Amino acid sequence: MDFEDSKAEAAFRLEARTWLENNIPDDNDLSGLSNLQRAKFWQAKKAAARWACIRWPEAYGGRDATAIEHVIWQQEEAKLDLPNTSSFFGIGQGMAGPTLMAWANEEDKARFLPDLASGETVWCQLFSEPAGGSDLAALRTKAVKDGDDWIVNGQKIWTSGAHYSDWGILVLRTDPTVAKHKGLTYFYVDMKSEGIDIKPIKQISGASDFNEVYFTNVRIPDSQRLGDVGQGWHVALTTLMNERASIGAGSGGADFKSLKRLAQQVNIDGKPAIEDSAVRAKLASWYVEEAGLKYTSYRTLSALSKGELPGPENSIGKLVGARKTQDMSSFAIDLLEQQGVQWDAELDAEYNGLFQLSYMGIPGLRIAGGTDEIMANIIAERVLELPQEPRMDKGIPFSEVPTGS
Amino acid sequence: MDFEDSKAEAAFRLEARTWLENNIPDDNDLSGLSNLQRAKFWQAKKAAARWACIRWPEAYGGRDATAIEHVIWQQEEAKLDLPNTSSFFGIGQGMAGPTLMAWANEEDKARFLPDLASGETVWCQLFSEPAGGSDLAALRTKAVKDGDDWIVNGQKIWTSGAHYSDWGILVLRTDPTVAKHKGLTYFYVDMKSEGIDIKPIKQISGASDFNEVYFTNVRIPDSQRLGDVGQGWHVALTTLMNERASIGAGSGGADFKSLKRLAQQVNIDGKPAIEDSAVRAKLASWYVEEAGLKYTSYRTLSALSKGELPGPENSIGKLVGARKTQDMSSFAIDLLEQQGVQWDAELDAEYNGLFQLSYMGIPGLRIAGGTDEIMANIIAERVLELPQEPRMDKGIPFSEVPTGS
Amino acid sequence: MNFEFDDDQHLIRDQARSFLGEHCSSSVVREVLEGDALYAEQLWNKVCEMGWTATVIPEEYGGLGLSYLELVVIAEEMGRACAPLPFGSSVYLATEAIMAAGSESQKKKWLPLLAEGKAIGTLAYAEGPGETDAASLSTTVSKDTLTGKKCAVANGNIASLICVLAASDSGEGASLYLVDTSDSGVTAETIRTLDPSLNYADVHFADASCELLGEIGQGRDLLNALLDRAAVLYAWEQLGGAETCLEMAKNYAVQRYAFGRPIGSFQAIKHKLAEMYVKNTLARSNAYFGAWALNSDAEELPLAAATARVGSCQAYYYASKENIQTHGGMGYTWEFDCQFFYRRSKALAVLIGSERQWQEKLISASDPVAV
Amino acid sequence: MNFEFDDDQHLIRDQARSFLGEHCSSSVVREVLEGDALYAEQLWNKVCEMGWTATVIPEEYGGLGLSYLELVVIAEEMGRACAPLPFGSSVYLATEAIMAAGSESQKKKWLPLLAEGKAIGTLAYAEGPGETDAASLSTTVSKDTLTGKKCAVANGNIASLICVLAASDSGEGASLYLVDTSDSGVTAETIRTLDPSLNYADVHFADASCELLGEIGQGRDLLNALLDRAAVLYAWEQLGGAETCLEMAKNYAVQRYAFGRPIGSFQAIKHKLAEMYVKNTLARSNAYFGAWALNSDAEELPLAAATARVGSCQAYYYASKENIQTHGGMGYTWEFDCQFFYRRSKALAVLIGSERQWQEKLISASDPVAV
Repeated sequence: MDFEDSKAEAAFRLEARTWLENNIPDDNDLSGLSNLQRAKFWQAKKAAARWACIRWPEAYGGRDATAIEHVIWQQEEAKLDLPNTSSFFGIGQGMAGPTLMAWANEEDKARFLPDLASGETVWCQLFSEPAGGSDLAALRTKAVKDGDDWIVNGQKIWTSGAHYSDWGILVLRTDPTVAKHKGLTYFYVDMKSEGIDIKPIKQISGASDFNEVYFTNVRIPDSQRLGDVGQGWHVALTTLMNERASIGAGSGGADFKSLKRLAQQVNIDGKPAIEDSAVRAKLASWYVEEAGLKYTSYRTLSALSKGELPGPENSIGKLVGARKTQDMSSFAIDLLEQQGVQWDAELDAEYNGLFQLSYMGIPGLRIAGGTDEIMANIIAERVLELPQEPRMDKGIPFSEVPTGS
Repeated sequence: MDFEDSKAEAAFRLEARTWLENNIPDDNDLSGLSNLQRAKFWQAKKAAARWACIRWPEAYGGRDATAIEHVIWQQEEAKLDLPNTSSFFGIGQGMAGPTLMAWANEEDKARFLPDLASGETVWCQLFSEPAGGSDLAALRTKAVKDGDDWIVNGQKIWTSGAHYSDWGILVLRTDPTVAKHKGLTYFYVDMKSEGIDIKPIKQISGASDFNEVYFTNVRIPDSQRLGDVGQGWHVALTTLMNERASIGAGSGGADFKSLKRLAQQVNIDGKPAIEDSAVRAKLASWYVEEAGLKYTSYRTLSALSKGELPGPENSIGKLVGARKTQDMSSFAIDLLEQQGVQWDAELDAEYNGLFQLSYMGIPGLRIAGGTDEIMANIIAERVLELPQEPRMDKGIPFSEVPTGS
Repeated sequence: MNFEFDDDQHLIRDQARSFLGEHCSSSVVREVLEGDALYAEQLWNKVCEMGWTATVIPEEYGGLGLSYLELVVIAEEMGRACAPLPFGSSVYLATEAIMAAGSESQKKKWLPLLAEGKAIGTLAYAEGPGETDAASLSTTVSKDTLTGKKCAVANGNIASLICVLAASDSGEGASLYLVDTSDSGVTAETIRTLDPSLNYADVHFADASCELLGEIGQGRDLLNALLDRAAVLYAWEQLGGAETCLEMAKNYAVQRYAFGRPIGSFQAIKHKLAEMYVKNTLARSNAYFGAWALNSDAEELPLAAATARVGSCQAYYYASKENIQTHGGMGYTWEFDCQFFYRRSKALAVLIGSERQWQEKLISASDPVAV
Repeated sequence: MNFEFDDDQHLIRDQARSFLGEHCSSSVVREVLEGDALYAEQLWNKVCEMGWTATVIPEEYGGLGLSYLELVVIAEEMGRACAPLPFGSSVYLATEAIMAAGSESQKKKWLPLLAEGKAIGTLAYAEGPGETDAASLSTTVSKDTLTGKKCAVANGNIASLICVLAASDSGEGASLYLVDTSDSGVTAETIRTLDPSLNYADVHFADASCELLGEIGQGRDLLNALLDRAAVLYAWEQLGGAETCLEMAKNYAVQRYAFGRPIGSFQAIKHKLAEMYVKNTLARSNAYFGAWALNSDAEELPLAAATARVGSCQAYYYASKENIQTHGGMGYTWEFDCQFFYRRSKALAVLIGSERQWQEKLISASDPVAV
């Protein structure tokens, strides 16, 4: 056990840091560009030097790096003020990429993966539906075979980046007469296809990070199918496993560091709040959770680097992290007292933005990618191997499952 | 709304207090008596002056008092150091009494209730079984009809006071071939009957407040049946409704008052712990729960005094109270630091007994009379009217319900 | 002893609920939340016509002379509807301040206007992030004029009068002052907040005329006594909001299906809603005691107020966040109403001192009272 | 970077687990809990033969000279088995104290005895309920003899040597002293406790011979440094106990049926156990970091120790109480083993300073370290 770099790791870190310092984009590079353009600029630059998706095989644009090297790279990247690439490419590289890697044929891998790595093409994910939230497999969007194509009708929801994506991965119901999980098939689709209509969803935070995507007689060639007909759920699990690992990674917002700094700046009873023992006790418990999550991810890493697959234990990160961040944001606003109500992105972020944005954004994180309740179920059933609940939707055709409507 | 006595209430309070002060047992009365004998002495004295079971009809030994008068009486009684009657008579008077009142014939009511009120006879309750804890209706102890008698075989558990009780109320399975709730019948039994074998259960607190009760070919006359054959569950609900109301009433142990006093006596960082803001914040939140429970019971009282029945909302008291007391006991021991581990009933109760006893006793209160989880279910289903879970034991003969063994 | 509202009070509750159901539907809240209006002016006029702003003001000052038991019933309904109105700051804060500390002439001038709703009032004490220290205020008074800046004042851009905590010029410590916002020295700047269904403003005073409210140097004590009273009233409003959250969550849990059954049949949801019910019920009982203490001016008021306040803050936070959670993704959309209550719960939680301050007050007030 | 134990350490874990599984079954724990024995002496002799008491003691003093990574693995297994042994006080406290502050002659005298288990050691600082204030100790030293009373000393009636925090006679503040309990001035009185599977005693010193341990006046700092080290080791032991609770609860939840299905299929139980798993997993990860910091004598040790300690206290309390709850009525019986862990979790929680003290230390140590 060693929480410090080995020699080889230190050398890799130095190489990464050196490249980053020599290649950090300057104002000239970025001026006049949109956030997406900035992300594409920086991603392309990284890809050219093989610093994009470094864990991927060289053949697909990566550098065959180890899990530990990947973390070192991320740590070094995080130290600099760089264009945010993950919000644009995270889903494609984190979910579509591994799924293509596992299920696409060699030709398609060679066609899609390098562009995905370099940010040349952007991918989105279309799984959720209005009727299938926690019960993801209850999706209803239909695909009907027509010659070499499938004709798709229905609605997807919670699709990040649908409007600027080139491609999307999606699961469709190809047979409603068999049991829920058995009638699904997995595809990818050109997001510019005729019949796709994209509408942004405004969230309570005021942002619109997600979309509803309507499909009206959209044609998807059968060649864009991943896995067999009816095997869609199985393929989707590859994607979801990787989703959990990436959402778990944390999301900014209120954390120990920012809350402690706030407590040093505002007063309780005439003294800095950080001197108040109630504040200290709360901060300490949150620190323990935060450190626990951090070291848990390190331990996962050690497992990954031995070749183990990311398991359901990754559900912990999001479950604990989101609840904690919600309570911390709420408490931070309390510390600000009356002025805590003020939320103005244009003013001092520390007092009037950071915690308020976190407070309004966090309810989404407790839901996206699996609610707290689903995460707890996953831990109970998949890690602790507790028995499933009786299923009302088991062994009957999907079309006969009760829906309440 | 008025949290103070009306004129009539003040007069009643004065009457109660005067009687109590004039009749409080002195050392002469009690010396040499066991706790049970002390309780019987005091209960008989109260009964003689019609201060026993005061809400009961006069005909059965009560005084037809109102719910509010009952509370006033309890408040006044609590102010004096009197023999503990409730631990001996609580179950009989609180559960068996109301059940007999509702289900027995006039002759039996006249025969049993006055003696129950006066403490002349002690009753216990025999519902739980090893295989039927939370799932109370899954009880298996069998009664088979034989002429005018029923012959009973099986085992009951968690019976308080079985060894000193004269009578017991119990539910038995009279038909295992029908659905779980339908094959039960309700009886009362002479605890001195041949074939009844009583074994104390030692709890983790070291006390033995409960027993296992074994039935081997015990004969119960059919005349000791309450309600129809197969109606046992329905009759049992009368008993259980009253159980919840009485367990909810609280159980001593760690509370705001004792914990605050402790915090005034031990130090944190060289100053009384009560000055520490983390201690204050915790105490305040517990006070809020404690006060909330107290005023909730007052509100329930107002409803009862208007003639409403005690409803499932009484589940709150035990649910909140037990969790809170557990955390408070644990925290109190923490405040004592290293010496908190010492538990010696013979030493100073404040440092070495009160909180430790509470810590070891409270896990039982989170289970007895319905676990936290069952209480939450009751609130969800009976108060909030949320739908039941799918039932694996519904509509099939009891003998075919899966038991895992 | 009687721990229930009487029939008249129940009637007022029913009326208020049906009135707000009709005139303060979610679209009315949404209009203020999304639009430029500072409050729902039409609704305000109707509420004033109903006499709600006049509830506890004595008849001699144009009020209805009813008790606080009637007012808390209305407060709960205001919270239940998440009303986008300056009701709290005007009724629980400004009106109470003048009734408690105002001179006869101040009462005569302002109470009838407040009763009718022609004047909207508020209270201003915070000067920046964190607790306000009455001993070092930067808002000061000199020769009956007031200068300084107060932050995040509730309804600061709507109010006709503001009760301001400021340092007296005589060196006698903090005092309360009344300022008429028609004075040219007063400028208010609406600020962006977590809860745009309410109005908040930074208010600047530049040699604005002011009148002493109550005795000089007593500002801190007056403020504390005032906040105790307001805490009970806000506790009822917070409770009302928490009750709506429970109701919304329950309705959704019954309708929404997953895995072939209503989500309300899963214990995860059941126990979440049971917990909400428990918290709300305890908060309600504490609010009852607070209402009684407020109404009877009992010596237990400081303790009762703190207890009610802490209970309602905790219940509302829990109910509003878990209501969103119960709704899943839809609860997080702008389109759904869950957000109203999540915003409002936080806005009210910091309006008159956060939970932590009231926990502190509770313990201070708990000596020697025992449960 | 490598966040796992190596193969040798895994091997030690496997050996320890199978050894304790065989020799420290629940009946061994129960015998001490219910009987008059102060500890499981036979087991102790075997444990010492295995060399566990010698783990980190340098070879020159008769130890095995292994690292703390080996010792934490053993500590976890001790906790898992709820071993009724004086292992913690002897190995994590007394041995560490002498290794850290002992003179060469003290090391030569005591470490070989401690390594062999022929001497059992402990640490005594508390003098009564509440925090011990090193500035006002009533245990005092005068001319190399020590007088006073220490309360609830772990293994106080078993120990051959006690490290005592006492006020120096020279007025230089608190210092640590070594006392050999064979001295006639030492009397120990076993006390009744929450956890009778461990021995605790009040220890009276009447002019007992003592030797200074470390520098004079440095008692407080030495104690704090010592407790940091012990906190990591106890955190592993606590974690082990919490893991047993989870395992017991899980096994019971699968076997026990209610309403026609295993109780582990109900979300109330599922989510309870998931929460246990989460708490244990986070506590384990923090314990890893603590072990690394202890082993590499990293400057992060105070922060890492406090983090590990707080996490393990919280995890063990939760797991031990919810394990009983999962077992229902049976879990509350004397006959079931759930009680072992509920008792032990509290005993360990107050042994070297309660959660609150370590939260305080954590924040003090967190500057300027950031997560």
